[in-house]
Amino acid sequence: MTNNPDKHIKTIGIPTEEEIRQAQIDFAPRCTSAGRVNDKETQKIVQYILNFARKHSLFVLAYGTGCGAIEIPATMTSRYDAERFGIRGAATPRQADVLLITGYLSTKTLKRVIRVYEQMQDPKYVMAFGSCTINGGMYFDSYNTIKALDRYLPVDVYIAGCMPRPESVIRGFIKLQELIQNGNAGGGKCYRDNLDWYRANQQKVIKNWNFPDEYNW
Amino acid sequence: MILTIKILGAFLTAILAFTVGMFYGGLRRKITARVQNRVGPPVYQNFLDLLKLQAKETNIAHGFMGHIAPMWIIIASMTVLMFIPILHNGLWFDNLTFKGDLIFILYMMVFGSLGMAIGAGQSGNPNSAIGVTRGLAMMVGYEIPFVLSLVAIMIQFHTTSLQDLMQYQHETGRWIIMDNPFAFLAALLSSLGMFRYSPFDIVGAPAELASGPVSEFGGKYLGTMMSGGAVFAFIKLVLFVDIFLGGAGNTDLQGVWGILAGLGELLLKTFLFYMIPVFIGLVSPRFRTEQAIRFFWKWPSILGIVAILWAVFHPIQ
Amino acid sequence: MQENILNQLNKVFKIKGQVKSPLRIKVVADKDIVSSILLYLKAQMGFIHLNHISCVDWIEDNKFELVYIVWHPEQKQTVLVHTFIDRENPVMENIDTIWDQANTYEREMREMFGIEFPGLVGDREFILEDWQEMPPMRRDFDTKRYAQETYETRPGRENARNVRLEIMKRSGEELPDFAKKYSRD
Amino acid sequence: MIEKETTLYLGPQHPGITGNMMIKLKVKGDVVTQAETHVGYLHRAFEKLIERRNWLQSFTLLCRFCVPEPDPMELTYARAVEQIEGREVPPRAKYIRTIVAELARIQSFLLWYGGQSGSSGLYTLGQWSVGDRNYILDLFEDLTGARIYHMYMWPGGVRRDLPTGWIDKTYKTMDYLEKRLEDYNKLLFENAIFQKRAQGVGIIPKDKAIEWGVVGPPLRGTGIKHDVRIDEPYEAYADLDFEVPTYEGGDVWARALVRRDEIKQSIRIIRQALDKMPSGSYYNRIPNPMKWTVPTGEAWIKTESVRGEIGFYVVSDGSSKPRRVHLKGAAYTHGVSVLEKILPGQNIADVSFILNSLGVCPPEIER
Repeated sequence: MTNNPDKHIKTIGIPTEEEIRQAQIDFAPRCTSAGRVNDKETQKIVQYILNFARKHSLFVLAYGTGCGAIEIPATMTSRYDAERFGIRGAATPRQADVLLITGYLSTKTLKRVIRVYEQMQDPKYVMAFGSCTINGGMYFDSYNTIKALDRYLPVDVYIAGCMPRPESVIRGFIKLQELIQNGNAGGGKCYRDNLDWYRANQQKVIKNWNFPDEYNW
Repeated sequence: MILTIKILGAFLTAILAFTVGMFYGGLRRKITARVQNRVGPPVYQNFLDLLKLQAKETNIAHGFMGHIAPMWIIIASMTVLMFIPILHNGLWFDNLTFKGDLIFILYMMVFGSLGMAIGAGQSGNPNSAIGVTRGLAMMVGYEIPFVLSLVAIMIQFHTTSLQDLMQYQHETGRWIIMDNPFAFLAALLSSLGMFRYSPFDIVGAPAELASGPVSEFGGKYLGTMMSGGAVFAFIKLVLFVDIFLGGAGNTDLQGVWGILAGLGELLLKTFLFYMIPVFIGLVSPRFRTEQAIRFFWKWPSILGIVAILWAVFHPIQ
Repeated sequence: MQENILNQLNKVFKIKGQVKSPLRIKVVADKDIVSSILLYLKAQMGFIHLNHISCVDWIEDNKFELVYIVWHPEQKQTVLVHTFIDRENPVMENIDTIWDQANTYEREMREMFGIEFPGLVGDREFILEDWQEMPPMRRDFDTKRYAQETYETRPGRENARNVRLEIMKRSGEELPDFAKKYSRD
Repeated sequence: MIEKETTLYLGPQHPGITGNMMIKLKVKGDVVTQAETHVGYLHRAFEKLIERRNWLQSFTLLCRFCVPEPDPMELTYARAVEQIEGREVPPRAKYIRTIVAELARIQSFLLWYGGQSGSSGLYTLGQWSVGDRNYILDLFEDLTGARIYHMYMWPGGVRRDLPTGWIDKTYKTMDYLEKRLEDYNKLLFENAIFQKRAQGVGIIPKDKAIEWGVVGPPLRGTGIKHDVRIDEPYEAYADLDFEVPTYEGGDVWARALVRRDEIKQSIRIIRQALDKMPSGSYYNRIPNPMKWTVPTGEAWIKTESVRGEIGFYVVSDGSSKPRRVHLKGAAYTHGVSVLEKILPGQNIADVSFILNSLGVCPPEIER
């Protein structure tokens, strides 16, 4: 991908059908669940059982990256109680399965989020909250937030809304559970396969990849 | 024949300890949820968690001790388990108990934590290092009343054998909690520290140290540690029931029914005892490290000393 | 009370102020004496609380306007000290010796407007990270253009119109009635 | 215990951090020797974006300044715009605004209960209070249509009138909350361990507090009675009867007590405002928002939010877009300079505890 800003953005006029098709091809997320055919019929019994366990035990990394994090306490506590689906918090990325991107990501956070994502162990899933992770939302002209998260991390489930209500958060989790059960949620593997593409995208935004020395344990 | 039963019994003990420990963990989560106005996860949730953790891939290494530490915990827990008489009657759950095993158990229970300490130290995460320091400091705190109370029992009954204690309780029908209540209280208070539930969950305090020593362990390592922890929880519960609450298997039934009745008795007693730290944990904030140590060195230790004095003046032959 | 404050300031610093409202006093001062005014307000007149330091970019006049807002806890009065500095060579006196928390404001202004505060300690980067463009809060920094050049935007938001129609066209689905009602075409 | 100094990064990914920020700690054993706050993880360039939005569009961005309580932001900005423009607000709108601001205060305090007790390991209280917070959010939903971000208070009044039955529902919710507050009191404030943990920790000295820029409950926890609602009464506060609780000590315990008592005062204010609710118009209509210009001027408006006094410095150059909207949040001083001053010498266990008791809200710092 060359860095051509005007390729997809036209400020005047409506793009033609051809342009739209081309933009969609260019902009299709690398890691989608659509291409992976590993459904219930083709799964071996062991895989089926493991997927069942994975589905019902989702450890969510306690990282509030944006304002959607305010609905996470509500989702986890008494009225909505996500723990009945086996969803619980995990303190460190090593123990977590699900990374919630709760809203916009500033470039400074993106750098940490990528680091955190790479620290997580496979199989791992990413859920993105809110319209600002889908197309920038109300921050479409902000100089410090990224606009489309799936250029930088493989997203399994998007939850629309600003901000998503606890009900939709739980709905998103259930969607993720379906994907896991059907063997379609393989973002971590896809990320490793397409690492060059993701790295290229990430490096366009993040100028300096170095962390402080004490950070590198 | 006896050897075969012993070996089979050892396997059964391991499975029993693991299952009960994990199941109690699930029950704890369920009860916690109910207290907190929630539905809570199913009681078998911990098994699913374990299965998932074991199914995770691992693509990091934290050195040799990082691999050994979870094994160390499992080995330590299994070793201790083998020296604890689960039931009073029957050969099946006797395992390797011998005279003087109380001192041995005291010694071995620290072993698992030490293994974890070394493993966590190797991971290089400062949270782990601080967590380990806290854990060792805590151990210094709660071991003192615990040892004092066990010493009181040893003095009072002139034995260091769990079998003898259980035999005494079986024959007289008197639980040791009645013979030396102070020892029980001291041990109970120190057991709060052993379980590391809320007032004393300072080792892996999430808001302070991420998750402490296990910060860098995920997937299979965490799963293995979790199973080791479940077995350890079972060990602690059985130990307390054996020493203070009359042990299990005191019925006159023979054969399979005797064992089943014994197991039922064991589960009932352990569950009731387990609820004490769980419910205290539900309503308590966490102590700071030095506050926790000060707590253990104050009333529990005083109770332990009183228990020794009591034991000296009320010896039971 | 407000007159007293103004008179006192006028006597010491020869500056004119004006009463904006019963609890607000506005003072415009030269940039060289601002720090001594603030020190005087704090040490002699009891305005010990620094509320805020703000900066406004008047690109038309080629000036930055700095506003120091201080507050008196007993009299409940607020004094806004305004000053103008040159936009081409923005240098302002550092006041974090008077109030420690001014350090944060000044670091932010150094980063966001490019105003230099000689003697200011602290990392150069306070909020942004690896920023290579001009200080972003200046008026002539075009954030939309920068965002379009730097970040990839998902197609479908080329303009503000036709969003629902576009969705329909691309997905091939029929729009529900309520959506049609609010569609702009 | 350990003489070696370690560097400990608390955050940005850390369960003990409120939101998304980082505190770089130098620790010796369990004791913090030096603390340094690093912010900027949530910088969305709001103040830049507001320069590109018109006066009314700004509200979408404004309420996102601080996530746990967006309403004081709207209120302050609306008041600033009204002051520049000289626009009158009908009395009914003033009362509705007061009620919404106090409801926002209560829901934020309930969230604080969760943070304060959760950071000390008492998760039960957090589960209860955050669960009960949903009842307040339900009221908001009935009133404004949204749970968190309302965009309800506009220049010239409020966006909608009270729906039918809302007043009764609010009374009921207040009764329920008052009952629950007693439970919270038993669980948290009568808890010996919490008292031990909170007393004497994170002390802000009384003589330095105002100079350091401490405001709100932390300032009232040092015994200084300062509240914008009394100093510069806005909206309907001048008509209502309420007290400002203060406690001596300046530690986490005093701040917690102040917050506990403030919820009760908020309930009292809401009851009074509902009783006295005037009838009439709720909205002083503004012209077509796309063409609406505000005359040249500037305003420095303060409002009492949960974390303390927040202020907006708004400058208008006579066009249809604000020239500058600059927020001064309470967390701006609390989260950076005050925190850096009081953390050295504290135990690591108390860092998250103190952070919660100061009410640090990172998005407010970097905006």
